[in-house]
Amino acid sequence: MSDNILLIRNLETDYSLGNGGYVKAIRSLSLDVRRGESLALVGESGSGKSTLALSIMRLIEKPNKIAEGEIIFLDKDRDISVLKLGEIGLRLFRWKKVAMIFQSAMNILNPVMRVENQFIDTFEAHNIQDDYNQRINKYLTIAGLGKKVRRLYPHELSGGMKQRVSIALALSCEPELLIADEPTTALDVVVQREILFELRQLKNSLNLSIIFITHDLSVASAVADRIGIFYAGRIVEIGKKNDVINRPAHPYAKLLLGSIVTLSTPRGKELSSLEGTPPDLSKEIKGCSFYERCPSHVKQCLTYDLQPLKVGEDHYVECLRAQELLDSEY
Amino acid sequence: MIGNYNPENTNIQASELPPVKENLLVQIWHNRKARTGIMIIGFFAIFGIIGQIHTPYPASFDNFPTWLPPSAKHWFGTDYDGHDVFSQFMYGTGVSLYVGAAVALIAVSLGTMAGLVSGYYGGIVDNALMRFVDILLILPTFPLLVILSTYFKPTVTSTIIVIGILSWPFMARVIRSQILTVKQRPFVQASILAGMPGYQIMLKEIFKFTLPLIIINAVYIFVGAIVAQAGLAFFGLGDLASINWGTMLYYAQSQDAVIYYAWWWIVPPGLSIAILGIAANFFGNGITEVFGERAGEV
Amino acid sequence: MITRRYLIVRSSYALATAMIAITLNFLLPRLIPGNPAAVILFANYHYLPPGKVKLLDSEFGLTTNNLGIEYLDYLKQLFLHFNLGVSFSYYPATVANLIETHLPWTLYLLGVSTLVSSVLGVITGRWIGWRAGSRGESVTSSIFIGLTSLPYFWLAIIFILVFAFMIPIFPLSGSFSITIIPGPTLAFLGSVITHSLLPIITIVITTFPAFALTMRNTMVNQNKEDYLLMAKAKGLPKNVIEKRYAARNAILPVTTHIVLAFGYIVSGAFFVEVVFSYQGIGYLLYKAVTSYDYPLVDGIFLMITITVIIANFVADLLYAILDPRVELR
Amino acid sequence: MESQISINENNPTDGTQNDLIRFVDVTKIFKSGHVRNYALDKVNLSIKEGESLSIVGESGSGKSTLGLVAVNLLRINSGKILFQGKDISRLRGASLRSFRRNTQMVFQDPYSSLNPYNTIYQSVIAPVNANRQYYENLTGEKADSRSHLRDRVAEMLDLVGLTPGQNFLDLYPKKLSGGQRQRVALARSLILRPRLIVADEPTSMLDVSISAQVLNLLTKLKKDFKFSVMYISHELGTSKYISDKMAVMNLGRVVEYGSSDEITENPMHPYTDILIKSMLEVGGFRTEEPLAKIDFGQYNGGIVGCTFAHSCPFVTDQCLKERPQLERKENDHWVACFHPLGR
Repeated sequence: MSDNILLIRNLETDYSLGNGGYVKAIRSLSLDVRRGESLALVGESGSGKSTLALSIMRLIEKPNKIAEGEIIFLDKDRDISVLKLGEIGLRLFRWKKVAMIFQSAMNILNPVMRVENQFIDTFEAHNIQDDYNQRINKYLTIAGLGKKVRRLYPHELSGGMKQRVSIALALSCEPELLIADEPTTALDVVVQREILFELRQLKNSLNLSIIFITHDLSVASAVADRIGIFYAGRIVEIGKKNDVINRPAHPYAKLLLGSIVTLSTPRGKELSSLEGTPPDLSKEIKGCSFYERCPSHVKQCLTYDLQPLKVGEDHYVECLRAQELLDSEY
Repeated sequence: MIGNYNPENTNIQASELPPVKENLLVQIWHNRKARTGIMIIGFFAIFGIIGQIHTPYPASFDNFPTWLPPSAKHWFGTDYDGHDVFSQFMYGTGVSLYVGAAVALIAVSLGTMAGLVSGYYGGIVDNALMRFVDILLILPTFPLLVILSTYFKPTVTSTIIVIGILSWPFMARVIRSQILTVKQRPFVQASILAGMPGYQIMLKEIFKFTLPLIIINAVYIFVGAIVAQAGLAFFGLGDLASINWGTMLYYAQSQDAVIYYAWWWIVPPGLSIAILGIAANFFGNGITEVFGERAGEV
Repeated sequence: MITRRYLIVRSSYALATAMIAITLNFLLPRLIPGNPAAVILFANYHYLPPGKVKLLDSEFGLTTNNLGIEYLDYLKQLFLHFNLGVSFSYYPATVANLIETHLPWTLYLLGVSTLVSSVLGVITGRWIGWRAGSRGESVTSSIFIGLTSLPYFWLAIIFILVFAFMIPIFPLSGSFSITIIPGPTLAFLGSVITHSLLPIITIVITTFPAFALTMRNTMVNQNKEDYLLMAKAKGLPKNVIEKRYAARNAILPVTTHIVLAFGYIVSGAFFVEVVFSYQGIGYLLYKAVTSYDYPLVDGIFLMITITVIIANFVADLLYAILDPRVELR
Repeated sequence: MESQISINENNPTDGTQNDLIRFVDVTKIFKSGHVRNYALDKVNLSIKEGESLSIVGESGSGKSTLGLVAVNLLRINSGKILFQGKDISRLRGASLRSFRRNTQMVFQDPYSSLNPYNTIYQSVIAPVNANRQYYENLTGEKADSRSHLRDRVAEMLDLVGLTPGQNFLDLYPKKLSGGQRQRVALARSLILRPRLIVADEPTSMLDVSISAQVLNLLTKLKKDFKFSVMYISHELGTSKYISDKMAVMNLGRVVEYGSSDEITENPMHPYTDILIKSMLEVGGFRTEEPLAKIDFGQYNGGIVGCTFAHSCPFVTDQCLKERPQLERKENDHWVACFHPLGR
């Protein structure tokens, strides 16, 4: 597949429990991200979706570790094996190839530096030669901000403005892949819509590839071409946006969809209820990790060796009974 | 915080857990740092208490040969007057620790009370109290101690009172700000809605959060007071008839122990103060950890 | 950013504190029972020359019995003439005079050692803070905790024992060698420096670890900050992250600490002066205390307090300049 | 009665005895320095017995403040809050505490709404301990034995879905997940059978699937216990799902009030319209059309005209000079706007 920009193979990321034990936040995960697409990864807290973002950026720090796997960034002329990069290579890879918008816009800007200086140190780090002022202005405008913002300190900005600054920062070194980790979670609905709108537009005009991480399926469906559903450190279902939303095949995806409340949800409708808790990731899980909470589980699920099964064009599901469930329902 | 593993995921079902009530003291003892601190302080305490009842030689007996280096007979040698230094040290430990403990008691009571009152009532009371505390905090403590001790003839008790009165402001401020933070939390509002009267909320719900601060501050004030008392004594502003770590160092200095290379007279009291300081640090860090674990906030 | 309101609030605190110290200074001698001058003289000479009592009374400002008038007079003398009274033990030298001759030595000692310890503290703290969790860091931190717990005067005595007696590489005591005539000569300067080295080292060793530990702790907390993660994600070089992000932010609380510790350093310097017989304010205070020279004790206390208050005020301003978020604390 | 109606001509209420709680010209001002911020600016609203009302709006709209004044955790500067016909806004001491039995609150942050040093039992039983006599009259049982009370708390925990309740009694909150904590908070708020529950964004910090459980639970409990709900949220979807009535707030004022369906389907206030169009659906944006940018700037209170005037696409001179009052436009649909949409 030549149109991919990022390949992830059998990735495993472990968080230290401090007592010698580890929690496997990402469990042998494989994923292709296509050039120019926006891929939304949807999961609940603790499902490993943010960990994946940090793993791609190699921001997992001791005592936590990326224990296994490969991450390959397909640059125009060569392949970069991200996990094998040395210190300098890694430094140049970050932000220039893959940039990130973080969830907590409140704290990602250095409180004692003016906004413009936080652009300039990035430019210096990446050896950018052109006129800094012009470049800062250009990306602030793209993110919907005025030039005045340059001279301000972070505490003088509102939440929405900070998030826009961080979008401008993320785009300022012209990365090929953008990871947006819950970029609108802390924002009011009106601002959220504006920012999502802008991101979608930017993707098209700058030909960006975007990995969009969110817990909210409606946010995902507003910006994504493809949607992947995260559960217990793995992607359990992935496919084109409309397929995943209209014909979800994995029981977890179905329950997740049924638990969403939007304006069109009728009052009094019983919402899908997901009983129990996610599995303990510090222990080994045999077979399907959703087994205990799954309303449709069968004995064979426990010995299932976790292979994505094709249930439609470009639609893969990690569930033994996916096809069967789809056929019986739709 | 980005990138931290969310423990939500690994929560165990309640039905799997036996109902546990953790005992605070047991938990503190199981903390390595806290235990180290307690053991060191405890060692000195026991040593000092024994010293009040029994020492190898009477502490004030001064008919030994002078300036004897350490030997099997005189573990810490003898001083300019022919005292047995080990006996003096043993007895003096008790006195120094007594001063520390008494000051801690005074300062902790004052500091806790002021902090509680200030945090609870707020308004004018709080304002007045805190401006007063601000001023006391800016005033340099040691010179103030010196000037007070110059005017009021010092005894061990007066030294305790003076140090005690000057040691509480910092603690009051810490406790107050903790109360103000806790007061903001919704569970306090829930207690108000539950119909609990204010003083009950203060004592039953909020006070628990100041407990680690009180314990930690008590230990720091305890050590700080021993140092301050030693300093005053060293300046000649203590009760020079009393035997304690401070007066030992005072006499060592004024009788030119260094000229006689009498390190055995100088080292024990100073080193003990330093070790107590380290112990206080260990204990403080341990307590912070224990309370953090208990509240699930680590 | 220093706003006008910030300036007004801070300076009014400083003034209020100074007034309280001044008032305390005025009241204390008047709290001891009996005629202070008589008590003082008796303590010193064990007899009462009648003329002298009267003379001292008037010089001490104890002439009338109206506290209010005495207070006003006291303030007038203090602010208009910097008159702090007459010393008893150095009679007829005035307190102001004595402070004037001793103060430069203390300022020199304090200035150099505060500067050295804060710089050393920030540098070492930055070093261990950036390596938090490593074995080297934990050993260093433990040693530092031990060092902060050492009493100043004790360490001073030990240093004299070791470096002036056992290995005599430093002079034993005094501010300069008595064989050299004070003056702007190299020999005198050299003597001043060699005499001050050991006292300064003593103060620095007991002071800088506390700054280093504060720096370490705030650096460690910086590591948890999202903007540090962001800086790494942006691909900034390590030294830039450490300097402009972690250390730059960690230095704020350290500034506060250094100032809060200033009063503590002052008293530390006093002990050190006493042990080294260094001719500064601390030594003077010690002499005053041991000879019951009340006016001198009072004057020194007042002077120290005002110095500390000014230091606090300056630090408040410094903090406001360093941290753009401060508007009103 | 006559005079009361005249004060409340802009109050969306039928003026009958059915009102459980009624806000009359409620104003709350926060001062910081010289700045006066009108968190609530003459709010008029009412909730009937057994009814549920959602208060929606963006951050800074004053919706949380309204919740806090409803349960008297905050004092109002002027106006009245009538609870079952009695003004409770100035109560103190014992009479305040006895009023509080009738209202309870569920908070947004499940991690700080329970005291981490108290066991679940201690948290849930606290209202009973503070109102022993009242509880005995309420249940007709003696509440003096600890084992009896433990059974009652366990039953309550069962009711909120923490089963078996007995196993949870002696746990500390740190052992519980966010969803479980929110259930404990519900149990605590229900143990005295209050008439009104104020829920301030109770699901906004929870995962979607957990949030669904809490919403289901709230719906069920509402049926079982027949309390009224004041549901405060920035999220119109859950608000509409939970409540019959909805009030939209903007900078301290109620700009629109009516049945949830009516408001979400035919919004009349331009601000409500933008809010609704900004909401997302599973599938994407509700509309692709560009919306007016909203910029409230630094609001210092004392705005003469309409709070939305500066961002409103339909603004006229009148909007800048005169405050629009909440008026009934259709049966049970009220709006404070000179140029309401759809007419």
